[in-house]
Amino acid sequence: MIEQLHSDQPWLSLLTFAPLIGALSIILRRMMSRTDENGAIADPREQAQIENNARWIALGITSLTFLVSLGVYALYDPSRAGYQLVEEIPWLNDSIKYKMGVDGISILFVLLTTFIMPICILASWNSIKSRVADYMIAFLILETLMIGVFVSLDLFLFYFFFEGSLIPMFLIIGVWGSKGTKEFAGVSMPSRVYAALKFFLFTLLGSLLLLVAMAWMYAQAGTTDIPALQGYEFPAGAQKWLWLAFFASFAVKMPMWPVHTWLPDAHVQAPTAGSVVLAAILLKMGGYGFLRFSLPMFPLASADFAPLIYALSIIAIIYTSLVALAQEDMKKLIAYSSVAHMGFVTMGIFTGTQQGIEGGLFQMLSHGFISGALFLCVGVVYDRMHTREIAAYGGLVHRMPLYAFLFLFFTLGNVGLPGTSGFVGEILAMTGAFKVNSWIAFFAAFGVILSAAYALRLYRQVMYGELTKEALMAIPDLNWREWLPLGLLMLFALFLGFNPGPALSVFTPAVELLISNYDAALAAGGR
Amino acid sequence: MEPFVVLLPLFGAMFALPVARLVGSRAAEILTTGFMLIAAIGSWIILFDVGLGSGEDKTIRLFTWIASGSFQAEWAMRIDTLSAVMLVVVNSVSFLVHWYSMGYMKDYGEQPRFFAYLSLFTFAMLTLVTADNFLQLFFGWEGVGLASYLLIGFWFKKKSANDAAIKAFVVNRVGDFGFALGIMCIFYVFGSIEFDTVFGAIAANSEAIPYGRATGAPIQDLTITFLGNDWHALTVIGVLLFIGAMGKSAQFLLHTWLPDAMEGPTPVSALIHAATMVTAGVFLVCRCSVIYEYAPNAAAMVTLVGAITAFFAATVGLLQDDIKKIVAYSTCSQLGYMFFAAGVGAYDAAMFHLFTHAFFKALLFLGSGAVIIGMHHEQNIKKMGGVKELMPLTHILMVIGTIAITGIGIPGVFLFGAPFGTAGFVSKDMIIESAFLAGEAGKTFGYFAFTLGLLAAVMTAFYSWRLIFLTFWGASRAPEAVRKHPHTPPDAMMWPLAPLAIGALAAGILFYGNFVGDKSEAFWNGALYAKVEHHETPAADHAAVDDHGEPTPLGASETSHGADAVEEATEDHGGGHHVPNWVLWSPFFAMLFGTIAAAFHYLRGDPLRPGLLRSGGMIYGILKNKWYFDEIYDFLLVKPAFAFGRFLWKEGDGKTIDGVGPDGIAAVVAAGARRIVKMQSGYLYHYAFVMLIGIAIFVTFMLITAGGGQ
Amino acid sequence: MSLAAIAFFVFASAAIASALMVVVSKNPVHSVLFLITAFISVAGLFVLMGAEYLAMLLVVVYVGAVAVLFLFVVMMLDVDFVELKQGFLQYMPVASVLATIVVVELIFVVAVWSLPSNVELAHPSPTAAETVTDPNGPTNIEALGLILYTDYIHYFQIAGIILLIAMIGAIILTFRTRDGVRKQDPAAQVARKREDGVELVDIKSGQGLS
Amino acid sequence: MVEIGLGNYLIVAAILFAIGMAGIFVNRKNVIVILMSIELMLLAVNINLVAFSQFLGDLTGQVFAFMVLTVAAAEAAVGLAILVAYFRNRGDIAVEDANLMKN
Amino acid sequence: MGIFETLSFALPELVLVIGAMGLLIAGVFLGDSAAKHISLASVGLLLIAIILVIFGPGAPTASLFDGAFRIDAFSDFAKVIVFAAAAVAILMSDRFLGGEELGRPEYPVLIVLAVFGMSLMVSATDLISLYMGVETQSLALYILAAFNRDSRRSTEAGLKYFVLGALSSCLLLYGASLIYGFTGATSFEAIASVAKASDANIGLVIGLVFLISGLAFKVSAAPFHMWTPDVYEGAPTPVTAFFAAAPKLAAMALFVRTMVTSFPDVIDDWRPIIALIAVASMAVGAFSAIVQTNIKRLMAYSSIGHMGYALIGLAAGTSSGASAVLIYMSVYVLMTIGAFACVLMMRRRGGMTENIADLSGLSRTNMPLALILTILMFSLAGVPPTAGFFGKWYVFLAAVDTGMIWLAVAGVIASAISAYYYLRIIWFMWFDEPAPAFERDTGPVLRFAAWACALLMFPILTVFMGPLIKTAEWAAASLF
Repeated sequence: MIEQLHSDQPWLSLLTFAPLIGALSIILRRMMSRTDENGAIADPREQAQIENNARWIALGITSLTFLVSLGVYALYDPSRAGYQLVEEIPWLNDSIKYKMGVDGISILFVLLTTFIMPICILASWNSIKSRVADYMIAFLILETLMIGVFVSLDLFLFYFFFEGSLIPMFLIIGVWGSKGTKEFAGVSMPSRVYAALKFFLFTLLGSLLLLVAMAWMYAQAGTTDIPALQGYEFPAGAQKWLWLAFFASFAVKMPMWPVHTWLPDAHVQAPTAGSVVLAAILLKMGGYGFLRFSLPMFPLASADFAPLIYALSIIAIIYTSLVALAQEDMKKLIAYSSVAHMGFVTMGIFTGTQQGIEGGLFQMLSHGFISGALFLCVGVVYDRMHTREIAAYGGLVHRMPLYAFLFLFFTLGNVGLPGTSGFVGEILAMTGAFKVNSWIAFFAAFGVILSAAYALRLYRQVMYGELTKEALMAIPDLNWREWLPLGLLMLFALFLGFNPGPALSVFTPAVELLISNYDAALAAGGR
Repeated sequence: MEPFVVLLPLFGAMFALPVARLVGSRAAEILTTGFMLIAAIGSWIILFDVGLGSGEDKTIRLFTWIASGSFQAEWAMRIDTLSAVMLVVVNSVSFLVHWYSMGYMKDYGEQPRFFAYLSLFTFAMLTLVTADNFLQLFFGWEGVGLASYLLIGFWFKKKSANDAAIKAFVVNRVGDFGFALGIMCIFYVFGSIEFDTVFGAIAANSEAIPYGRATGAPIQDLTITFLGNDWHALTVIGVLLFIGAMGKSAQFLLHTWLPDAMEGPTPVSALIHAATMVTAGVFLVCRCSVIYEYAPNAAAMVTLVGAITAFFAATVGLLQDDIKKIVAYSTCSQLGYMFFAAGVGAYDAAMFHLFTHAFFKALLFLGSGAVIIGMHHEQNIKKMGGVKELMPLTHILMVIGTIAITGIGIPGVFLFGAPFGTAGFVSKDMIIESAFLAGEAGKTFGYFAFTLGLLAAVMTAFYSWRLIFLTFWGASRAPEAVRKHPHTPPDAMMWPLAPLAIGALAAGILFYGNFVGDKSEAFWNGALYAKVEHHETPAADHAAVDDHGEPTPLGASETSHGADAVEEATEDHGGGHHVPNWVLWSPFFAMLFGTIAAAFHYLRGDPLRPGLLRSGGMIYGILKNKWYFDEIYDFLLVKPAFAFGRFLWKEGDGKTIDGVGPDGIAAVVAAGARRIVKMQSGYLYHYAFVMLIGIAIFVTFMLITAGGGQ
Repeated sequence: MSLAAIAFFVFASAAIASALMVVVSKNPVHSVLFLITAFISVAGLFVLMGAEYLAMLLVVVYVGAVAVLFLFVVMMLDVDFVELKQGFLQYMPVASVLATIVVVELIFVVAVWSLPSNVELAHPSPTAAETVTDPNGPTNIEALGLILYTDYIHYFQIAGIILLIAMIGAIILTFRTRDGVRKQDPAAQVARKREDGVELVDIKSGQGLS
Repeated sequence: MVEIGLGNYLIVAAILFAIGMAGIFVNRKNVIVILMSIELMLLAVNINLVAFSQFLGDLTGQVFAFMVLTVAAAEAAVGLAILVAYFRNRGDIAVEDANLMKN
Repeated sequence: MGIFETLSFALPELVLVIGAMGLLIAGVFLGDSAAKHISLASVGLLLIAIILVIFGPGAPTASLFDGAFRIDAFSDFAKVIVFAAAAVAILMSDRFLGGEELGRPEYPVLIVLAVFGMSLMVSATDLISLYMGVETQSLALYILAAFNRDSRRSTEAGLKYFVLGALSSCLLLYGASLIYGFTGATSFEAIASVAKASDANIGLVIGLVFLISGLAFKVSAAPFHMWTPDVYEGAPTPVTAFFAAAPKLAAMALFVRTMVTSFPDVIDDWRPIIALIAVASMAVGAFSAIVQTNIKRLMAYSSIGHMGYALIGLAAGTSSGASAVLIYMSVYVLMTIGAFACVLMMRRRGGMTENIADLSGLSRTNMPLALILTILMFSLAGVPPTAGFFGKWYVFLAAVDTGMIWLAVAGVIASAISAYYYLRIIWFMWFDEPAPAFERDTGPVLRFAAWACALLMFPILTVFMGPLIKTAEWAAASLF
């Protein structure tokens, strides 16, 4: 049985719902304003004021949430393996509870989330021009849901947040996404709508299967309590189906090949901060889910299906890297590289080795910084030039040296250069994979080569060369609102690249426990 | 003190840009160069302490880098002779290049960035050589790759520079691919990536149980499953690591980036692509000498690849017109020498050549740089000629470099217990002889290497002198403006050449004893490994001299008296364990032959007339086009990769996955919706039909299922 | 063959034949008339089964009211029924196949009927056979009446509500007050006073009415 | 001697029911005849109910049939009222054209 | 049980029916101008009925009229919701009917009478009472559908509804007659005991099929759903709002009670049929709604789909299945009322609009309405954190619990497909360029109803789902 330390105070609830307070206050601020008969705010100055207030409230609340999360982290004892800061009250009935808690696997994702959010707010400061208040509200709600995903200790509650996070993201992509139209099924629709729909329906379909599996588990075990389910032994035959259902959900979220195609579209269409959140946090839910559910709850099936995961991961790594080579759109390229990087994560996680799992976890964390930062970088030039086409740029380094430096750093992080956090995850995941089967590591290593090719190609074409394009002549370098978040992310990525210990040591107890349970289950199951 | 040797360049790199912004770019230059000076002095002290003095090997552990289960990698400084030598090479050359760059970069601007990159490179290289585990080594490995990338692409406006930078990085990554797999393989077998643990286990032949296996075996006999086949573990590891080395050291097949890398500023070529970074591969093989000792097949591969590279690069160097590219191919070729030395077991010789090569190759590059500056940034030697008059000092220095690389000396004559000759003479001859001895000792590939080495030596002499003749001698072919007003290289560019020139001439003699001579055992102090049997076989003495009586444990060959069965590699077979005289002299004659040929061709008549290899001929074409490697790679790998990526994107993602997946399903759903909706015709009777047919179906269904029971 | 059997076959075939005619006849008026025949035939069957009251009800309510209502509507709606009959045969094959299937299935089902063994009848009544053998037993009407206003009073009441609803529906859907229709208003007639209609005028001679 | 049992009545009812169903199909254009077909089906139901009632010896069935008759009458009234209202709006009762709302 | 005690249990119904008659008389005397007051009075009646149901006299469980009706937690639960839904529907109609000059006193009276029928339905425990209840309700609904007798659409809707309804009544009756014949009883209890004794009574089972068909028509489940879209579209919008909510719940409650109390022992026979109907309904709901442009029609298909989900719970046939149906239906009723309140608010100067495209850019022209509709649409789609998700969860749980995983999987696939058209509405509202704004002055009732439903869907019920679930479970338990 997994140890659970209860908390006297509802710290995690506070953390989770803190952003909602911000959202509510923005709504209140809106409601206090005078409106004309159409509900529009009559006075443009008041409109501007509301928008400004919304920005500051959002920034303040997200920063505050970050502080709260630091407080939570301070209360967390990283040397223990089980769940901590647990709080539970009955919700639907006595067995489907409102239960929250964190362990070594989740705590850092919570921190990542709370850390990324203020950055997103900053990144949207001026680039979002329409409906600012709505935008901030959507982001704050999204934050609540994302934190909720990572702190839920009840499967039902997890699902609740997991799927709920689709809603604000759907709106963010659809409302604040970019222009352009797409022919689809004979109809011409705005491509952001296409992307939003694809994102929503794809992930929804995946997670609905999880819902069925969850129902079955509840019917079988009589509880949706995660620690209890982790201790429950499902029959081997059933595990297979349950695993597949969970897989459907997490694989889409991850996203794994071949269910990844929503990601490039979503990334391309989403506003900058949306892409950042998507890359930095939403994708991590899949990997988190694998670790939280698939491995501990269905160890036998996980072992049986691991080859499938390996195969898909490797295909993801090589295939999407090759596809990334051919991209003409900056965001799409980074999006495809995300798919490749997530391939390392899944590969690592399902090795069932300590290096693999920790590598996968670390890769997720680091990808959060690096990929998020890359999207921020693209956003910087997008805000200035309103195009993401690689060919529209060139020679930016002449005008934007600071930007070039930061972009270079994150490009290298994306490449997985040692010294950046990107390397640690990759090498650990591959090491784990090598232990299982050298072929996996062999093919995965191709991704390392290709990532260099596409990332540097992107950087070269955007940054280097003569500055010939008329439009780029007067492009300004970063302002503080742009470099501050990028700088912070760089510091993190660099720090974790040289000294990943603080993160790895938080994972370790939880991962060791996970592996020992996993191995025990495999031994008991004759695998 | 030791950490500072490594960290000072890092500080230099970090502070260069801020300092430049606050104080001025000159301050940044001085700061970084000053740091490098301190570091260089420090590393000499370390070398004297560890290698020559009584200093103990030591490992300074700074803090943990990655710790995941037994996968432990520390940030550490391993100070032994091997790393001390490398420290000296790196820091010294780096310092000189920094100094040189203060002059060289004057015209170009952007000095702070350049110096930051240079220092960054130095730092990465230092972490590489001082690594205590494979991962830190890999860190440095990739770090120098990064710095190389940045420096090659320093002129980022030039498309060719950018292309070359990316090419360098990506090709290096191909090597790193093998290296990374090698590290994983090591971890898989040993459960550790610490040098001490790994090397200790191999030397002790202790039992290794690969991860996930129930049983193990003594490490030297252990086989593991790699890529579906069972292999000898150490061979796999050796080969994988060597693939990494091939990438970094531009060995045959992975060499294509090095000539292109000359797009970088010349000091960069000197530092990175001649003296230090490219030798990292050699360093790696020497560092892992114990692995190669017990993985003869891997060692054979090292030898073969090294020998082929030495030969191949030399052939290409024959016809290059770009002054830097000639030197670059020469570097490539020299690296091949080092590798085959290491491959045949003469790690000390390899290291020695690495050491000396750093001096004369840096000298050549920096001298070329001076020429380029003087010739108004012209690099084509066919457009030079007669530079001797314009830049006499440079000429002298370049000639010194040339005689060093071609290896002028007198075989059999000794000075201070060392062969008398230039640095290249001492070390290169050493290598060729080792190869021959290895052949003697039964390693057939030794003869192969020996032969190719000799041929390469001929060509080395030819192209080196060709460079001198075409550039400095004869009539000037440069444009009027250049001839009239050559740029004079600043003093800062000339001073650093002096120590290099001295080193190029004398380093061989000075350090012979320590590196390969009688003091070598004490010098290396176990940093290079040799099999234990060597001690019992005095006949394995590889040294060329009789008075060198004491057998070294660092020798290349193991004794095998069955060696005489193999004869095809060489025309004659001495049969003894001592190097026959003809072998001793052969490199010298090879050099002489090459030099004379060059003189014959380029000092008589029109130096640009078609020579033996007429333009338009097939061989000419092959050599001129570098054996078409770039074209072949482009055709086989690069273009297909892009095309395939595009195909996967459009056809795979677009048509197949999306077409069958979301878009396809959506289309099917939409079509289904339209069809179902068509039933909703609005006609009442249709609705009634549906109801009645429905009930009929249900009743029938019921009768079939429920009625079946009756 | 007993008289009852002969009567059954007569009524049954009449019912079926007229039912067929209802659906196939070209003129809806004929259809209604055949419907009436069918009702009456079935009423005959009811009598055969001993359900006299329902038989009577069927004739009174259905023939007397419902069928007449149909007839009324058919006549009232001025529709070209011939046109409506076009394409009559188009669905005949489907219809006959479906009908045949259903008939066969239903016959298969009802053929296995047997008296439920363990049932407790809520309101036992003399069976048809018993009614014949015991002429002095309570008649069908008596028996029904006894329970209809006692045990099933609630249904009776609900039926009333349903009829009320039907009434409301019929009224609000069809009843219209038309403008311009002259209607007799007895109250107004009664309330009329002499003064409203007659005015006495003095006519001076020689002046006339001006 | 042919014994007229429950089965005979039920079969008659089944046939009437089927004729009613078929009637809906063949008279698809004419709502009034469709309504009449439905009346036929109701008649079949009533035969069923009465027959079961008699052969079970249970009056409930007859009460049921009584209610069905009553309600069916009310239903017919409402139905015809709707039909009349529809006719007024349209001047036609051809079901064929009653497809203002579809898909 | 004496007559007064019996009647005391039936007090809510008595209040409704006597009140309705009184209002009818009053309406006739006062004329059309009194329609508004009659409406309010009928709402009052319904409120009184609610109060009587909740706080009425007598034991919580009682069987009335010789087992024809049964008052228990299940019926109470259903009645409260039906009454409340009807009351809201009447209130929501007020303005609309006034605007269309349909404000007649018969309208609320008919609704009250229909509600009376529904209240009979949810309590019915006898085939005859089932039939009577259904007919009471249906007749009133036929009339309501055609209420706008001067509109071709409305009368066409009424006609279709009526003809098909009558047909379905026939099917139902034929089934009832077979069941009666093969069990010798009409009361559910007696049927159950006979069914238990005789295994696989084919007549009973076939009768059951006919009965199911008739009931499926009332809940508008496929393939007996065909009337729904046309009637929804054609009927006056407030009537549609009423149709979509109360009768569905009543019919579903009746369905559940019939199946689980009278045929629990032949569940293996009827379960596949119900499952089939459920799947067909979900499919029809999911597919057909995709191509709709009229929001009422879309809601019709959506309700067909939702009935499919609810029927999954019924197919389970267990207590948890029944409670799942109740949970699902109560959430559904709330969502539907809210959605129709929004539809009723779609007014421009020219009158009502029903096109989905008219919602374009609503979030910019009318943020509150857009927000409400968004919440409701997500809830209808069953996406957490809205309450619609809980309904789905419980029906799937019930299905999985009884081993019908395939049914749950079919359900999730359908709900993924149907999510598309809910999203489409959201996308029109949020992503598209604004269409001309709607009138803002929509009256307090609609606004309140819409807000209340939306807020109930999220966040009130999200947090306080527990009590609703407990109540539903308690109600469902009374069936077993």
